[in-house]
This record gives sequence, C-alpha cells and structure tokens, in this order.
Amino acid sequence: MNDELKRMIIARRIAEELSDGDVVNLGIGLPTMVARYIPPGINIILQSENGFLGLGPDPAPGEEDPDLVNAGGKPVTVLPGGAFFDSADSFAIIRGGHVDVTILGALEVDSWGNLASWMVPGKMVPGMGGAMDLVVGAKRVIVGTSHTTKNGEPKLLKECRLPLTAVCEVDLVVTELGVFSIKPGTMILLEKHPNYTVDEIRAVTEAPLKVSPQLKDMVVQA
Amino acid sequence: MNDELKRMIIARRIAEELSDGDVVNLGIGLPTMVARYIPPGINIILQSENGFLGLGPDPAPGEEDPDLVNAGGKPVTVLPGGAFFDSADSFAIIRGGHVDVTILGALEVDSWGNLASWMVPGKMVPGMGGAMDLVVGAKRVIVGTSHTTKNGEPKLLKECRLPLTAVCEVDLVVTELGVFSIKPGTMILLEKHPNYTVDEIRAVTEAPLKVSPQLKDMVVQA
Amino acid sequence: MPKVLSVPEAVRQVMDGSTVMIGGFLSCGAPHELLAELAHRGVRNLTVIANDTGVQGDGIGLLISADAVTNLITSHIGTNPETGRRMIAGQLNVELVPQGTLVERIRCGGAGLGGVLTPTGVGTIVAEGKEEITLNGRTYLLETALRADVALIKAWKADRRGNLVYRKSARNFNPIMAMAADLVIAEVEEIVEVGEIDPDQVVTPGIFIDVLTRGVKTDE
Amino acid sequence: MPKVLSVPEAVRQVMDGSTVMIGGFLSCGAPHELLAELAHRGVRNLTVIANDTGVQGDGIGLLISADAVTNLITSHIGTNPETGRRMIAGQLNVELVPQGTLVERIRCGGAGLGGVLTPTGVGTIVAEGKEEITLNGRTYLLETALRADVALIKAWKADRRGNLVYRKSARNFNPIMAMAADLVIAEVEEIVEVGEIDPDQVVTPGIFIDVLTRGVKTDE
Repeated sequence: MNDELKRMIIARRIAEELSDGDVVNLGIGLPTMVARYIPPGINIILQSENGFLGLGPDPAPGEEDPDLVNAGGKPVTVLPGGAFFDSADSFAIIRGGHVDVTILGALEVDSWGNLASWMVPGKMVPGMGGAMDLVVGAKRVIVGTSHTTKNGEPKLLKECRLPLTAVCEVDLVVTELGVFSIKPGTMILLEKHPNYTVDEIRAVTEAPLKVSPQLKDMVVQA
Repeated sequence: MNDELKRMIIARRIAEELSDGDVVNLGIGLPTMVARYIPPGINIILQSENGFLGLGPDPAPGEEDPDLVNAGGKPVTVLPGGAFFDSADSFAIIRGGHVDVTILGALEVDSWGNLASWMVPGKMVPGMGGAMDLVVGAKRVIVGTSHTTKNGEPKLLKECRLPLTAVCEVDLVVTELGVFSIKPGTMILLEKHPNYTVDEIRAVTEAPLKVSPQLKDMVVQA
Repeated sequence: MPKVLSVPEAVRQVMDGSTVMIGGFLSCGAPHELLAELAHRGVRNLTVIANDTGVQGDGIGLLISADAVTNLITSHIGTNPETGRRMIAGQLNVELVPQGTLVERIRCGGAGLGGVLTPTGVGTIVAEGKEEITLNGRTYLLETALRADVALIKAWKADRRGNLVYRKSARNFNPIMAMAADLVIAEVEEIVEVGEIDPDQVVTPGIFIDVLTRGVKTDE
Repeated sequence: MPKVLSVPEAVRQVMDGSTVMIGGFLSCGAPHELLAELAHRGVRNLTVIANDTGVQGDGIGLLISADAVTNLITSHIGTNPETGRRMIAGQLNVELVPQGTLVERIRCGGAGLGGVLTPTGVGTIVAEGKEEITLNGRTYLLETALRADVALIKAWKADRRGNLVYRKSARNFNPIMAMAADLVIAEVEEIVEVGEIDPDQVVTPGIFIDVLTRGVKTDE
C-alpha cells in the first residue's frame, strides 16, 4: 500500500466514528483528512485549538485571510454559528471535557492506551503543542497512524518507549490494517483490512493482541 | 459631629489621595461618596467588581437600566471608553494588582494593617463578597471609617478582634478625626481634624499612636 | 444544538437534591423566570452555588424562602436577611467564599483544572482546613474546583446553536457557570437565527448550552 | 491612557535581558512590526514566553535567528528548525510546556494566582520536578504562574484608552499576555476615538495597555 492510500483508509474509517453534533478536534496531517470523509447527515463541530469553533472548508483561492488559520497555520474558513475565543478559553474547552472526540497521530501507541507523539530524544523535539491537553481532556481519543514506521517497525507496542504524551487515555487506534480498542495490557482487533489475515497483522504488531468475537472487515474503498 | 458630616469629611479627604489615571474600586456606602469629591483635573477610572470599568454617574430618573448596576445593585451608567467583562476577568483585574486603589469601610482596623469588615460572629454575617480579593489584590488599600462605633468604642485597634478580611494589607486609614498610616504595630497620625487635639484623638484610639513630625490639619470644609 | 423549551419544561430537568449553579449578581443577570418557576414547582434539597441570594421575594431569594435550598456556596448573603436567619437557625448550611475565589473555583470546574492557588483569604477563617502552599515567599490557599449538575444562566441573545451574548453588567458569573455544569439551561431575551451573531462577538459558545428558554426582556 | 508611539520608540522599551511575552500562534496574531524592529535593533539575552517560535525569517523566528533569545518557554518549536538546532547546540535553553498549561500559567501571572492544578502532563516528563497533588482520586500537577517584564501583543483595533478588539483566530494568547506583564505594548491596525468601541465588545480593557503602536493591516 502506498502512503496516500494508507492515509485515505485510516481517515475514512475514523470518520465513521463521529456522531451528529460531536465537537471534534482534528490534529495536523492525517487527522485533518478525516473531515473529507464525514458521512452525509452527520454534522460535527470542529474545534481549532488556536481559538475557534466552527472550522469550515478551505477558502477559495484568493480568499485566504491571515487572521483565520487552523492550528497548523493554514488558511481556513469559519462556518455560520462559529465562535472565536482566546487560548485560555480554547484550552478550558479542551481540558474541561467539552471536546467529544480528539483525533491525532502517533509515533507510538501502546496496549495501555499510552501515546507518544511529540518527541524523539536527541533527534526531533517539536514540542507537545496542544496534544497533551487534548489527549487528557477530550472525552474520546482516537489515534490514526500507519501500522508501522517507514522501516517496518511496529508502532502499536506493548509499552511505549518514547516520552509519553499522556497515560492511559487512548480509546481507539485506527491503522491501515485494522481498528483496535484498548483493554489494559491488550489491544483488541475489532476490524481488519479484508486483504490481510489476523496473523499477518499480528506479525507487525508488538502489542498483545486479542481478536474480537465480532471481528469484521474494515471498509477500505474510497 | 453628625454621621453625615463625618462621612462627608472622610469621603472628601480620601478623594485627595487619588491621582490622575488611577484605577479605583469604591466599596458600597461611604466609599461610593468619594466619587463626588474628586478634584477637578483628576480623571480616575472606576472599577465595579460585578463586571466593568468606567463606572459613571447615576442615571437620570427614568433612564435606569436593570442590566447596568454597581456592586450594590444600584443603577449606574458607563462612561465612553468603558468595558464590560465577566466575574472571572473582574477578579483577575482585582487580584492581579491592576486596581491602583481600593477604598472600603471597616468594622475594625488595626496597627498591623489588618482589616475586619465582613462579619460579627453570631450577629451579622453578610459575607465577604469581593472585599477579601480587593484588599489582597489592590496596590493601595484605603480604609474610610468613622473613628468609633455608635457606642463610642474605638475602631482603630491594636489588634483586630473580629474575623479578618485580610492580614497586613491596609495602607491608610481615614476617619473624621484624622489620617493614619501604618508602621507595623503603630498607627502614624499624619493629619488631624483642626478642632481636636492629639490627646483627644488618642483617647478614642486603641492602636498605639505616633504623631508624624509633619502633622498637619485635615481639610474638613465641604 | 440546544433544545428550545418553555420555562416549565426547562425547569423540570432540575431534580430534588441537585447541585445548581445560578448566574447573576443580585438581580442583575439572574435567570428570573427559571428561578420563579423552580420556586413555584417546589423543588427540595438543592445545593446552590451563586454569588449571592438576591433579596427576599426575588431571584434566588424565592428559592430560599420556598425552603428549596439545603446547602449554599456563596460570597455574600447580606442583602437577604432570610438567608442569614435560616443559617443561624441551622436550617441552611452556608459556605462563604470570597467572590474572586468562588468564580475561580467554578472556572476550574469548567476548565478541567483541579484547583488554583490564591493569596485571598490567607490568615483569615477562610483558610481553615485548607492546604497552604508557599511559592517564592508568598503564601497561597489551595482552592478546589466546583462543578454542578445544572447551571441556570441568563443571557441577552442566543442564536439557535446556543451561542450567547450578554448585555452590560448582566454578564457576571453567567459565562463561567455555563462551562461548569453537566446540564446548562440558558434563559435568554431573544433567539436569533444562526449567522446573526458575529463569531467574534460570541461570549459563550453554543457547545456549552443544552437548553434555551425565552425569558422577559429587561431592556424594554 | 496609553502612549501612542512609533514602532522604533515602542521597542526601545525592551531591554537586554528582559523577559518578554509575545502573542500570536505561528504568524497569526503576532506583533510582526514590533518583532522585526526588535530583531533589527539587536537586543540580546531575552527570555521569551510564546506559544511557538514561528517560522525561520518571520515573527519570533527573526529573534531566534538574530541570536536575541537565551531562554525560551514555549509549547511548540517544530515549525522553526533553527530553534531546534540552537537548542540541541546548547545555545538556547528551551522549556517545553503543554499549550493549555502555558496559557494558564500566564493567566495566573496576570490574575494574581500562584498556580493551578492541571491533569495535563501527569505521568510524562513534563511532571519531572513538579509537585503532584491528588484530589478526589485524580492526580494533578501544580503549575506555577508566569509573568514578564514586557508583553508584545497584537490586536485589530484600539481606542485611545487602549481598549482592544481582536479579529478571528488572531486573538489567541494576546488577551491573556496583556494582563501578565509590567509593560504592555500593543501593535494595532487602527486606533479609533474613545466611544467607537462598544464597551460590551471590548476584549482587553485599556487599563492593561501602556503603549499603542500602529502596525500594518492584515485584512487589506
């Protein structure tokens, strides 16, 4: 699978998790793509941690407003019924449990629901930005990540080795190979890519894996 | 002296303490009267702890707005250049040291700068409202009070006996008999009513009293 | 999207024994219609968190006189002698909290914070039983978060998404309480269509509001 | 009443060695004119408190590249590789703080609070060396207040009293930093007369602002 296809499968599958009326924060990168796949009839409210609710689609070319960007600094729009606020209020919303779902990427995620997403000591230290608050504060934390690193190493681990973003907060992990829930110490395979066997998935997963009795195939078609 | 004259003398004298541009919070009752005596050319900004800056004069009869009241619930006006905010911001202003002067009454005030103003156990327990925050947070705390109780008991004590509003925060005490600064353990008489001797004032003051070498007469005429 | 309910329907969601935050500063910015209906309905055993208890015969005063309140967390009761009488008679438990501490404790409850360190109350009876923490030579009290089952708030205008704007000094505790309760009922003077409130002027975002109900207009 | 100064005059008040809060989120809502002038002037040894360090060649990135910053308290440096290089080379001390914690610490500094208890960072390296407090079974970190000598902020409009309004997502850290520094310099796109900003729409009251300076308009 090429990277773009993986990202498409993951974003599409995560979109199914959203319910009408949910307040959702989408991380930069892959999570941002989730917005494209939201099923018709489901209206969600996107929260942008730099200070607003009601994040809308990209502006038409030439209509960009430097005062209206998402948390990645990209020009966006605001929908009618949106609201702007300062960073203190934005994180009161986030930390206070007023975001229903936060969707973000991972360097590593483990069988205890721990997430590592913000630094590789000595190599890459971008900083945690709003991720620690989002993962601790949101009612539901969904991690969307490629199943392995570029070198084919597992990213779904027994225990994270990199510095953590938060402890025991991840609720669901979606990769191009499957959908996994967390039961402390184990990941439960809920859905799998139809072209892969459970054993093939297990071979690239370090976390202890159980298969749900209701295991079903992921929808992977665009 | 009748009560109204006392109050007038006190309010008038306190008004002399204010400088152009000061942000000032006036307590309910006597302190509210201070606004009437502010010298020409001195423009202060009044903060109302229920949520605004730029408190203006009383509204004309019939012009009262139930959404615009002072901390005593009385209809007031707002001046051009004012600003409304919520109670969290109001007390961020107060506690954060952004009020230059707070002026309030006292049940007792003592030689250490302690103030008691919010309860008489078993008798009267109105609650502290915003007073504790104001006294702790304002840069300068001026107490305006009659020199004695209705029964002639001293209110300027060695040590407060009633439950405190705050510890060691009072900077200046103004009564109808004099103006007093605090040097821990002592009150310094800075000005006195021209019709009273130092000994007469000492006789109705429990706090240890020193007389400033620059002692002068208070202005007591309206 | 909040439900738009009548005042009686809205108030039906407040149960006996609930913890209820109530916005307003004396009469100003209090949800008068909700309070009158709540007192009328005869709810019992409430824990009320509010700046004050208004005056007798109005606002929260109606709940006090209707014997609806068992516990009260507030900064000031001096304007309603009935509250003091009931407190002294042992019919009402009152926790007096400095106003700035009260609003920060509520803000903590809404913002997912466990508490704050405030210098207010150090050396007074407010400090009794509380942890004191000294940082850089200054002593603070650890004051902990407050949350409620229900918040009854009052705003000027709402749009159908529940975005709220307030008017003048009627804002006070309302926006802070809107964040700190499981169920938030907003009494508003007017409900406008989505898009009629500029996103830059929203004070309380609609995601906080569960129920909208129309009260009377105070500016008419 | 704030002084209205030119950008160079305003920036002259920032001394070598100062602690400086800088508003903005990446480029959005950053005081670009003040930052460009400050980098140009060659100020040294600053402690900067800001959400991020922008990108190379813009905003706070100019200060980083100009070697003006010795200490940095921030939530994110990933958008400016120069910041990371200097950190790894030991030329720049960086304290990384979760964004929600950073803004609360600044708010504490402005609001006279000593600190807050936040669940964010518990069990991570952010917790190292910090006091942990458990309340009702939940563990929090005690995060302490931040203040600065100077805050450089950006607003949309000011009136001559310094009352500020912001535009869209350019608000971010600006109103919070406006409360937390001894000297507050606001770069604004327009200065209007007193009375032209409705008191209900003021976001930052003018009492917080010491200096106003005119920047460029971003919406033209």
